[in-house]
Amino acid sequence: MEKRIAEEIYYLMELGRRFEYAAKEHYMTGEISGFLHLDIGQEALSVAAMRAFDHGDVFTTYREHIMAIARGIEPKAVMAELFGKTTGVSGGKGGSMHLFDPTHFFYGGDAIVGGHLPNAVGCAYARKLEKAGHGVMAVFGDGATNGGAFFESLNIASAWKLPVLFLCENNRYAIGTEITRVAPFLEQAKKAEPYMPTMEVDGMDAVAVYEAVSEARDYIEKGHGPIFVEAFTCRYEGHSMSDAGTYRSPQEMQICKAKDPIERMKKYLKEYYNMEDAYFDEVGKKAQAAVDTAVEFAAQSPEPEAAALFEHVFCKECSDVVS
Amino acid sequence: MEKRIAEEIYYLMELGRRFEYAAKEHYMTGEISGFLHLDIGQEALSVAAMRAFDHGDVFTTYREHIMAIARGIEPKAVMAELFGKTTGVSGGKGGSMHLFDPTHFFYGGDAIVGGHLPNAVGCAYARKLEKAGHGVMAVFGDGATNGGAFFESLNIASAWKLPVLFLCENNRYAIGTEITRVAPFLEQAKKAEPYMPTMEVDGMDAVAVYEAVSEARDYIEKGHGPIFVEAFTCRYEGHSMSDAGTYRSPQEMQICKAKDPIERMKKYLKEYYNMEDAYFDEVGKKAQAAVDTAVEFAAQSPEPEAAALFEHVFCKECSDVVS
Amino acid sequence: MLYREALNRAIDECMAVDEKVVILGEDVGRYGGSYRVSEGLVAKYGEARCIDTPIAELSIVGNAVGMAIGGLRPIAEIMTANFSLLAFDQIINHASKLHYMSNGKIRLPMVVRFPQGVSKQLAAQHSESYEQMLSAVPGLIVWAASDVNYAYHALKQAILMDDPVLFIEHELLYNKKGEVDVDTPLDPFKARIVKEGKDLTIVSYLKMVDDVMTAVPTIEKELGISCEVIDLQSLNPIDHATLEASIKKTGRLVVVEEDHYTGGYGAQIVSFAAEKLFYALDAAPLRLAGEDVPIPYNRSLELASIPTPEKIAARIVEWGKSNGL
Amino acid sequence: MLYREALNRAIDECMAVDEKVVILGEDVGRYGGSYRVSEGLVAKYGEARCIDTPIAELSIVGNAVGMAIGGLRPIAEIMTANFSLLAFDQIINHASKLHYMSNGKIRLPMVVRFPQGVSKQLAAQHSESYEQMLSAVPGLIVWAASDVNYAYHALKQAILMDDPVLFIEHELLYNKKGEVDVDTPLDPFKARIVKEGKDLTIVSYLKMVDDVMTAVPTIEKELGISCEVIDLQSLNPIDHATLEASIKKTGRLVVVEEDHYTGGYGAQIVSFAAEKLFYALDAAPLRLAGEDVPIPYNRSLELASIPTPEKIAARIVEWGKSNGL
Ligand SMILES: Cc1ncc(C[n+]2csc(CCOP(=O)(O)OP(=O)(O)O)c2C)c(N)n1
Ligand SMILES: Cc1ncc(C[n+]2csc(CCOP(=O)(O)OP(=O)(O)O)c2C)c(N)n1
Ligand SMILES: [Mg+2]
Ligand SMILES: [Mg+2]
Repeated sequence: MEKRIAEEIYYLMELGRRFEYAAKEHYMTGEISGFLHLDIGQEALSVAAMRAFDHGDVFTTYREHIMAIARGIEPKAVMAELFGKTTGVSGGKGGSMHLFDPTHFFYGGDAIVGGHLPNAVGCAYARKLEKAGHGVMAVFGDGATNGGAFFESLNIASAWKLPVLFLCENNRYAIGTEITRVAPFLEQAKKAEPYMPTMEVDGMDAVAVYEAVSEARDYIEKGHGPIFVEAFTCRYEGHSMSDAGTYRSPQEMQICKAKDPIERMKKYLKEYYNMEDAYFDEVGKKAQAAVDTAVEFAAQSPEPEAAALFEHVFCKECSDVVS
Repeated sequence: MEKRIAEEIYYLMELGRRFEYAAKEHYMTGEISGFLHLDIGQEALSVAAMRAFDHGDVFTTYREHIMAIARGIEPKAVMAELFGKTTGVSGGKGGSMHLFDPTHFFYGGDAIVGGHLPNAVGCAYARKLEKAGHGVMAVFGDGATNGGAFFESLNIASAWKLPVLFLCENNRYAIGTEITRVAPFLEQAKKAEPYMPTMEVDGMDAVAVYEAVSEARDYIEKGHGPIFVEAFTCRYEGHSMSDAGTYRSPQEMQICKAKDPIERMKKYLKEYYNMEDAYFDEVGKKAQAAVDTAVEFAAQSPEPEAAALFEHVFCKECSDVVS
Repeated sequence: MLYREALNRAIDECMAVDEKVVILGEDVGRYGGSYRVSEGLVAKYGEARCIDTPIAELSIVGNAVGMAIGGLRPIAEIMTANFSLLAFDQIINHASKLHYMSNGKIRLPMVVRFPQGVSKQLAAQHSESYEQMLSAVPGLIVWAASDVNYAYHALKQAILMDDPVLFIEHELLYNKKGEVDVDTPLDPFKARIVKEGKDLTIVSYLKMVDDVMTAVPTIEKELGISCEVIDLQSLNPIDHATLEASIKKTGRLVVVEEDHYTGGYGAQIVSFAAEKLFYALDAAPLRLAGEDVPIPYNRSLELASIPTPEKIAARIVEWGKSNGL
Repeated sequence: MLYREALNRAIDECMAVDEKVVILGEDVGRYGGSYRVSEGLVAKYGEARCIDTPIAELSIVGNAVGMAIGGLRPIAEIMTANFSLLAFDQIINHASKLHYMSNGKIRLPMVVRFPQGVSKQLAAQHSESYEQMLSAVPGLIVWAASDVNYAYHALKQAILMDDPVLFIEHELLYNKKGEVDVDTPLDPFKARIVKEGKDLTIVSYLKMVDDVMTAVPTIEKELGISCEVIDLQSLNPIDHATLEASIKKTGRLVVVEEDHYTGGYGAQIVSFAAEKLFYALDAAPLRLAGEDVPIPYNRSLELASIPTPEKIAARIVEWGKSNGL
């Protein structure tokens, strides 16, 4: 991997993790509320996939803070959204689970498990029709792979050869339910086999994720139809702030944390590019500063005005068109 | 195939086809209305599958007259239902698409494409829990294999090793849409491959269907989990009475009618059991007589009383339990 | 022009001028639509813009949402209202909310069309009406076309708008004849006064408007009154101004709808009148609706389950007599 | 006992005596349910009867229908009302209609439970209320538990009944404390008079009952009146008798609900009163409901989108003053 990209990814992972810890902290203080789904442990996947899929459209789930940031949305706009402020990327109306920014082609933050997949497929249809030359990445968890929306999407994308990159973040759990208890096997890519080529990748390894997603992106851009990438990963925290996560044993967590994606990336940078401790300290500081700025920005930002409640139920221009 | 069974199947096919033609005739006169989906051309499949699956529960679609009869429901109770009479198997309230008879473990007649599949899976769960020793057959068309309900059902039946026999009647068309235009391939069994063993059978050949379904039934009864049987077949008529079926060419229809299942079964009986023309004439007459009786019964039967409108919205006993 | 031809023309004209407009649904392409609404369009605009979908209603609407995000202007057809239940997640959790949740950043210029209601003996899984459910969804515009002219103009505007519109048709109206005044656009958010009158306001929509109009001569004769008949057209938002003016004039209100009585759409209209126009009402309002039963197959039971011109006339006359008319 | 404990106890008692009773849903087994309603049951009854399902709401309800056909008495849990939209086909096209379409031959002894409503900043896809939609479905019984005692008794009866029951809970009620009188069964089809009064009938249900009760002292003081507060409990069928008696007594009606105003459930109640009790009403009825907007994340906006005790009190006082109270 190019040094520039490796550095960028490392920075974003550091930023992402610190961002999540900051979010957690401010959830405890009550400044953030609702369901907060932290992405800690999954940074390699979230960051590297977004950097590899650097053009095209992206549809994600509710566990998307880091993806949004890696996509280029400013951390302060994300943090402000978590704080419910006007300056938030969704004006404080969406919250943690609903980060949207069409200027970054990020239609993230769907909180209906699997619900964004048909949307991603439809968007890919639009891209194919306009011969855009790029496609759509749909990111979803292992929990989404048992729902009707997922299968309909595989089938349609395949039947019509649409440029969709299905990226499954398999962290083995949907809240407290282990995937193998509700599906016949662990590897969800098997479900896609009748429809499209599949790839498996170690989701704790940013370099591997970057390469796999880049390759998959090339594939869909060439017009071959959809492709499926499954990345195995691990969330360190509970499902959301309201989940203690007791269904996973300490041993299991230990094994999983031993593969820490940030440590791994550090190692890579050390081995391939001889980066030194000072560099990592620097990056850490820079990332922390960005997070601190984001938090401060969020805290200082104004609450929405009361009138905001009624804004954007319908779009203004509509009435113009009609009358 | 045993002679007794071959004869039974032949008789039911003759009966079925004549029943359908009678239904068509009485649709034209207005005595039958609504959507009427004829099963002509598919008799081998409908009859032999039902005879092979001679115990256990069956869930079907709206194209189910012949299946209901082959299951043991009296032709007159089916015809009376088409006529909307009280003596109909659903009291005239369900009509052609909704034939139900729990005494024959026939929960047929669902008119939501794929909608009965989760019901079949749930019923199979009940059977497994009670260690019934038998399972459930779910019959559906190729059109159902693109919908979420279908996939969720494959996944759940497989994850929990439920005794479900998925029987796909692949007649290649969902109304006017050819399956290969909306799915990546013709053989829908491919979709089941990640989940369970699959079998393919010539649906125009009653003997082959009988054998395949018998084998599949044994498989689920042994507790191995679900199995998928795909039978290729052909409907001679339009999708329903309101479809002229112009999307299929005369050549296509000719090829398909050349495989006529009744002729084929006749041939089988001639070759293996030396049946003579007189026998077939006899059977034809008997079948026709049964159909005529059914029509007469239906025509003579009373219309439901006005009060029937409000009956069975809720079951009577419910109020007893509560108050 | 027939109702279905008016719909066809609206779509056709939009497709002709804007290549972003696409239609999708089961059999909408080569087959021309189960009720022939999209007949001929595939020949003009090709299969890439007249998209035959698999039987997957969740995806039909979900794909339309994604197409709209991607810059297209999709018109999704659901074959029958009952199947739209499979797409409720996409209609409600997605189409109706994304504009709001994104603070206006995402726009969904899309239309979902379906026919509903009792046709002839299609039984419980093919005969229902869901305006009562879908008009309770903020962010979704709901229009119901009873009339050929409205069908043309409103569908066209729905396609031009940047908000999701649910466009409700009725199975028995597709072959209805009527004039279309192509040159006089109308405001689809407005109710239509089908007939002016001074003693009684009858509010209805979709197919029931015709049944009401059939019943009106009897009602007027038997009660010796004149009825004002209002076709709501826009079920959400509701044109309260038109309702208010009429009710204030007549002092009496009847709402006629085909969906089930309990929780039916008309409850909102009567409740509006009771809340906001109580002192203008000279008598208790009346709601005529379908019975609270799944729709039965048998023809007499089926007809007994919904309002018919005869029943509408009889019930209103009876009510009128005991309410000072 | 806590509300969630009452629900747990109802299920537990039924599972103990009848091995046909099973529960299914996401995380209902090992995890004990997201709101801990099924805590401890898997240890007692095993995983085969406490079934952790995949995230597939259509199948959760669809499987429950099939289980009921197969002789079990399933209790299906949907994690949050919004996800139930994915199961609307199975709830409406299947669960509510099979008994009728089969002329009574198929029975569906099943319960579908879900929590709904605004909790705290869960945003538009996790905060809605769907009683207005699901109470419009013939063949489906809909009960809403505001009260710990009702939660216990009604859920138990729902499990014992042979009809499909939709059992609605509220996210903010699970930790509500209350007494359960185990020995005195109640009729879950009946409304509950939470507080007697003579000047004004306030009808509500689910969590809003508590908010109304919080508001009542202010209302009574400011207007110098006494309020009768009715908790509907059975949303379909509706206990019209209790409503009628109260409205005839007080002559005034306010309905308070959390769902959106337009097409909200309360419209049916007001419309009932207007149609059937018009001459008993001394003033225009009033509906207080959520605003017609998707629920926003920001806390102040969120609270502004639904009735709160303060707003209930203020609006009713204002209304009372201008309506002769
Ligand atoms: C349709 C639907 N059902 C249930 C839920 C509740 N829910 C939220 S997240 C979740 C688990 C999802 O797991 P997975 O897809 O593996 O993603 P992860 O949380 O592991 O990232 C569930 C059940 C939901 N949001 N949407
Ligand atoms: C969910 C749903 N969508 C659409 C329809 C309308 N419809 C009825 S039958 C049918 C085609 C089904 O084709 P297939 O499953 O292949 O069965 P076949 O008619 O060929 O026996 C369609 C689209 C329906 N009944 N249900
Ligand atoms: Mg997961
Ligand atoms: Mg077919």
